[in-house]
Amino acid sequence: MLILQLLASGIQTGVLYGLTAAGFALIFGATRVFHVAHGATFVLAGYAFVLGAQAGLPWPVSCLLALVVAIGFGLFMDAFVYRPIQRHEGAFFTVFVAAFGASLVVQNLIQFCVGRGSVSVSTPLTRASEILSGLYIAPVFWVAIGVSVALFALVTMFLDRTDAGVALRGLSENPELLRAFGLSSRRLSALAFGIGSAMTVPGAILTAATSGIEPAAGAHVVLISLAAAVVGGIGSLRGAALAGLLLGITENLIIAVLDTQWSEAAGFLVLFAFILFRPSGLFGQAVRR
Amino acid sequence: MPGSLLSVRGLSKEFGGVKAIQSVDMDLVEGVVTALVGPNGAGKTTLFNLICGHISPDAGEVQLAGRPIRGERPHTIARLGIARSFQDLRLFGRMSVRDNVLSALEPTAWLWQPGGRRAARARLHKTEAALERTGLSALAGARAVDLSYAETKFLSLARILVTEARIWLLDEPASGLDPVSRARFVALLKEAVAAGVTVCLIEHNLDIVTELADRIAFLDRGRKLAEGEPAAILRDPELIAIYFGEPRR
Amino acid sequence: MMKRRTFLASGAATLAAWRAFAQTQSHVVGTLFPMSGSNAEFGTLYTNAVQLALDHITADRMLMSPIELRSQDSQATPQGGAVGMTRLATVDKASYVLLGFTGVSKAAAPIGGRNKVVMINGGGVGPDLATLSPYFVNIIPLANKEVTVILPWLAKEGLKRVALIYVDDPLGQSINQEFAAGLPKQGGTLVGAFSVPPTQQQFGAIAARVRDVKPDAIYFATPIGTQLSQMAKQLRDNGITQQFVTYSVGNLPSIVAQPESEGMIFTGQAADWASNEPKIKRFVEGWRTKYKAEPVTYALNYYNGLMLFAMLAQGLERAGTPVTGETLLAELMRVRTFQLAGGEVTFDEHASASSAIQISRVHGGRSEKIG
Amino acid sequence: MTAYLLNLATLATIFGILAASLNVLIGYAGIFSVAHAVFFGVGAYAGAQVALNLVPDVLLASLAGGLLSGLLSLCLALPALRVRGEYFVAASLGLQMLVVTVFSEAHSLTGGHGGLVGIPPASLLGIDVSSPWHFLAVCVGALALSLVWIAILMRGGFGRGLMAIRDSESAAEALGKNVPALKTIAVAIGCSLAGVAGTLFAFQLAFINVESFTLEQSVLLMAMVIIGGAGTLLGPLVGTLLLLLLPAALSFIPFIPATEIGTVQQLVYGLAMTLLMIFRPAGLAAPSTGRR
Repeated sequence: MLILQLLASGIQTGVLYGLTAAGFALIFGATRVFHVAHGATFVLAGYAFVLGAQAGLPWPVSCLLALVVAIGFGLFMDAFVYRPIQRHEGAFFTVFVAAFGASLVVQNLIQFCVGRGSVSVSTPLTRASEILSGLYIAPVFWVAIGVSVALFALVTMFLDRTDAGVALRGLSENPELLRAFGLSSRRLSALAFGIGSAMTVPGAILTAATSGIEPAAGAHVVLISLAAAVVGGIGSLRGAALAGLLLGITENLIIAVLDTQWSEAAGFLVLFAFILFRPSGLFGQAVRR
Repeated sequence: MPGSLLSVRGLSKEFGGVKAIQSVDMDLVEGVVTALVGPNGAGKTTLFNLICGHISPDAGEVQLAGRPIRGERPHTIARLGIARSFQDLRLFGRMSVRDNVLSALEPTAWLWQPGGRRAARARLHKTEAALERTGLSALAGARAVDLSYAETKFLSLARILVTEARIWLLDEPASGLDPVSRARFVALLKEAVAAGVTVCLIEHNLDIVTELADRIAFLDRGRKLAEGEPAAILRDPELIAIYFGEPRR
Repeated sequence: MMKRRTFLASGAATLAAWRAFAQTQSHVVGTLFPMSGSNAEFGTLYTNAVQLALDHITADRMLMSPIELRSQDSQATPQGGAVGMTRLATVDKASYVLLGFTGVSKAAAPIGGRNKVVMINGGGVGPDLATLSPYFVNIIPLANKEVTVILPWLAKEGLKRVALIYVDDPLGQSINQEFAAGLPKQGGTLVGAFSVPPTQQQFGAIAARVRDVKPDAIYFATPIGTQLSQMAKQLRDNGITQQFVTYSVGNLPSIVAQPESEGMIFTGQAADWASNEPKIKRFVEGWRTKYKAEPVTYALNYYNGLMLFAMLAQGLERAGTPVTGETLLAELMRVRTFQLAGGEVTFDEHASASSAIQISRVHGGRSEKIG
Repeated sequence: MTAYLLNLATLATIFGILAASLNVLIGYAGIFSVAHAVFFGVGAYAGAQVALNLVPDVLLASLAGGLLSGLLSLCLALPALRVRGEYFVAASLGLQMLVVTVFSEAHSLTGGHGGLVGIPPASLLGIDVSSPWHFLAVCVGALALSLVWIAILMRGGFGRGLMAIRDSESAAEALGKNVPALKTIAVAIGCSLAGVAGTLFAFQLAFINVESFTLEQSVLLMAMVIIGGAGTLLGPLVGTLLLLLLPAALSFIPFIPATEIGTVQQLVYGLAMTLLMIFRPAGLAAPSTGRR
């Protein structure tokens, strides 16, 4: 039963990891921007939701608020941080450092304005009940799976069915195209940032409900997204989502045999091994050595 | 083939189902200038990459003066005396023009250099001479990214010039040059050939090809369609049709 | 949550300190608390307590020379502790520094010892803090003492099977040892000991393992308040209904206020907020009026920390002895027993306090003494 | 006051060595490591163990720290040979996270979260150098040696080889550079210098634990190099001074509430990173770009 229980909690963590990672992968694939501030988006969305709920807004309005904040921040980063740097023909590392700086700014602004402790919303959804003997499942488990699957399906459908989506996917699957598109891809990149950032929202809201969210929570989110994107094969949304799910499950299952210290480390060991032995990831095309 | 310095036999390479190079045979004869000609995507650059070890072939053999070099690492092949240039030049952008050239003289750069100060002075000397010949002396201290287009082309050549390699593989070395610079460039190449360098160049400008090349190998879709005297090849209507725009699938 | 007013107050204090820079007559007391990062909640709390004590000391005119407070951010890291301590000792020439956190204490102790600065720890409870330096004074009972109090209580309540979730630091390790050795003597068993890293936020999986060992009670040993509140919430969420037990960290306001903490038992120094003893009453009422919140024992420790300084300095001033770290320590070791808010505190030969430890329960968002 | 300044100066010197060593990787070899704190830590633990168990000799401990870090740098060289760019950053992140766990779990070697306490005062060839002035002199000496060593290497063929690889790996190969060997050596040099810095750090603090070797530290180091100017000799020093002295300077400004110094400092430092990357991506110490 222990294994089953751990599997369940792994799946719940995993689907949210997967969704967030897919957002990261979408942005990276389409724009080649290593969006380290993805975690800041996550935290901002979470805080927007919590503050909205604390202010007495009905929950759908709070969700909408979180969505607006997330998308707004993503677009802001694209337009005012990444784009000016790319005009300078900055190396990818310049982008990385700038994004990191931005994450620090967000984290400390939240600390300054809201406070340093973690904030959360209380909801009966996180109360688990025994559905099998020894297996406790909270309603939030189904919500997490439902929302993640639905949103992921929606995004994939968008990428498959609409012109803009196909163009975006084209960019992520064939980076060479990016050069051909050049700076005319401005709108596409805004689109990628918008959708990618929106994909952090369910994770942020559900994290705020289950374990609370704190200003520094973004770092972990980015690390997981990054690991999932690499393991899944950079540019592949499905790969990132699946890898995120697997990372969540591994993280939880490993606790059956090892102490929790090792659960995060295990994820990064997988990442390290993938980079050494299969840098193209699960689904990626071969990368240049 | 008699006098063959570099011989390529049955070389093949596939990329995800696309046959980039299909059992190509080719010989570079000492002192002979060979031009690789063919439409875009014919596999010319891939052939260079295969010879130099940047890509490993699926099948076939490459021999340098009778010694098999297939499977060697690129730097080993370079040290055996094959120098190449890149279509996109790949200069060392943030280094000075002088350091770009000097670096080409130090293939085995280690924590310390063999030969001590005297050898170092000799290398510097050689560098200055190469810069002089390519007309870059005045720009020796400038960063490579700050050069004009023509200057970058000459710097790319200067890097190869100093290596004293026996074989030069040049990927569109003179493309986009203005007529004056081009003449200067061709003259430099001729000097090198006269000094005994074996050159193989990829070139789209048929004027340069006729001016420089002793032989032409014609590539299309990974296959070598023909090889021979320039006059003969350039008169073949079928090849010319392929070259100049038979609509390709 | 901290109040804007506190920032302003401490800002004003810093400003005042600057103006008073030239007046060498004042007693300089330093604070070395985490003011940024995930442990900043503690830093704010401790600073508030010190401020309150300062208010009371000033109001009582206990000292001839005024006390000047200097604050440094320890960031709760060794490096921050070392840099901040050096600054307090050598730039600000503090003779007395209030600090917390095991890592900070360990890095600061040799520096303070070298510069003869008395260091008062009221927050870190790692048992290895007892013997860091002669100048290192523990005004808080160290955690191993708290475990010895909770063991008989667990036995009395019939909670025989205990599961321990601990952060893998000296504090957690010593609690683990205390339990492993002490529980069998009381007829209990340690059915599981799960170590977690200090950064862990997700405890769903731990909950599964805890349930798997079927404990009667779960003991949390983490020095980090936010982590404790996560543990309590997520374990309850995951259907674990057994008794929660922890040590003095459970006394943080954010934890007491959390609905999932209902019924949680924690140990801590005897501090009866309802007591009629005048000193504690003054502290409790002062805290309630100044900060509009319920006080906690940590705050009491640092309040007492500064009060202790005032008492020592008062003695020295009366005797005409200059107030330095050296004389303060000598005075402390001479007197040994002090009448502080909340009762009598006695320091042993390592300058570690032992005071009565009480057991409290969280009920309705407040803590109440049960033994 | 002097002791405070000495302490700060010594820390700045140690971080100067660290930043300079990271610059070998980032600035010259184009290996964007965010795992430098790992090697700082390895050096610190190794040096501390030597001091605790053998002799508290700075030279010997530094040698041990540098050597061990240099050896373990293979863990970083391996992915550096396999992948580039974002992939390598991801790999080094993975390494960093993994090693922090190892640092906190290998109790017998590192003391876990409790750390190693009571590192004895430093001596150098039998002479006591533990006083602040002496130890600062030792650290300045180490920094000067490191800078000279880096300057000599980078002016020579080795440095040109590295920079050639940084600017175009394939062209460097085509000119006969043994890329794997050069990268491995560059990583080993950078990491062993970091190890030396770690040993000095352990002596200076007399207490070390895993909190000094986390990802945040790696990122701070990276910011020092980038803000100062990667690939220049003095850039990392400029960056170190700026980022290390910033908190100290802020705490002298009276109108910032003392309780908010930490937050304000992080805010300033984050903002500086972002704005610099937008407006001066080559760093503060880099020469302004030429004609373009």
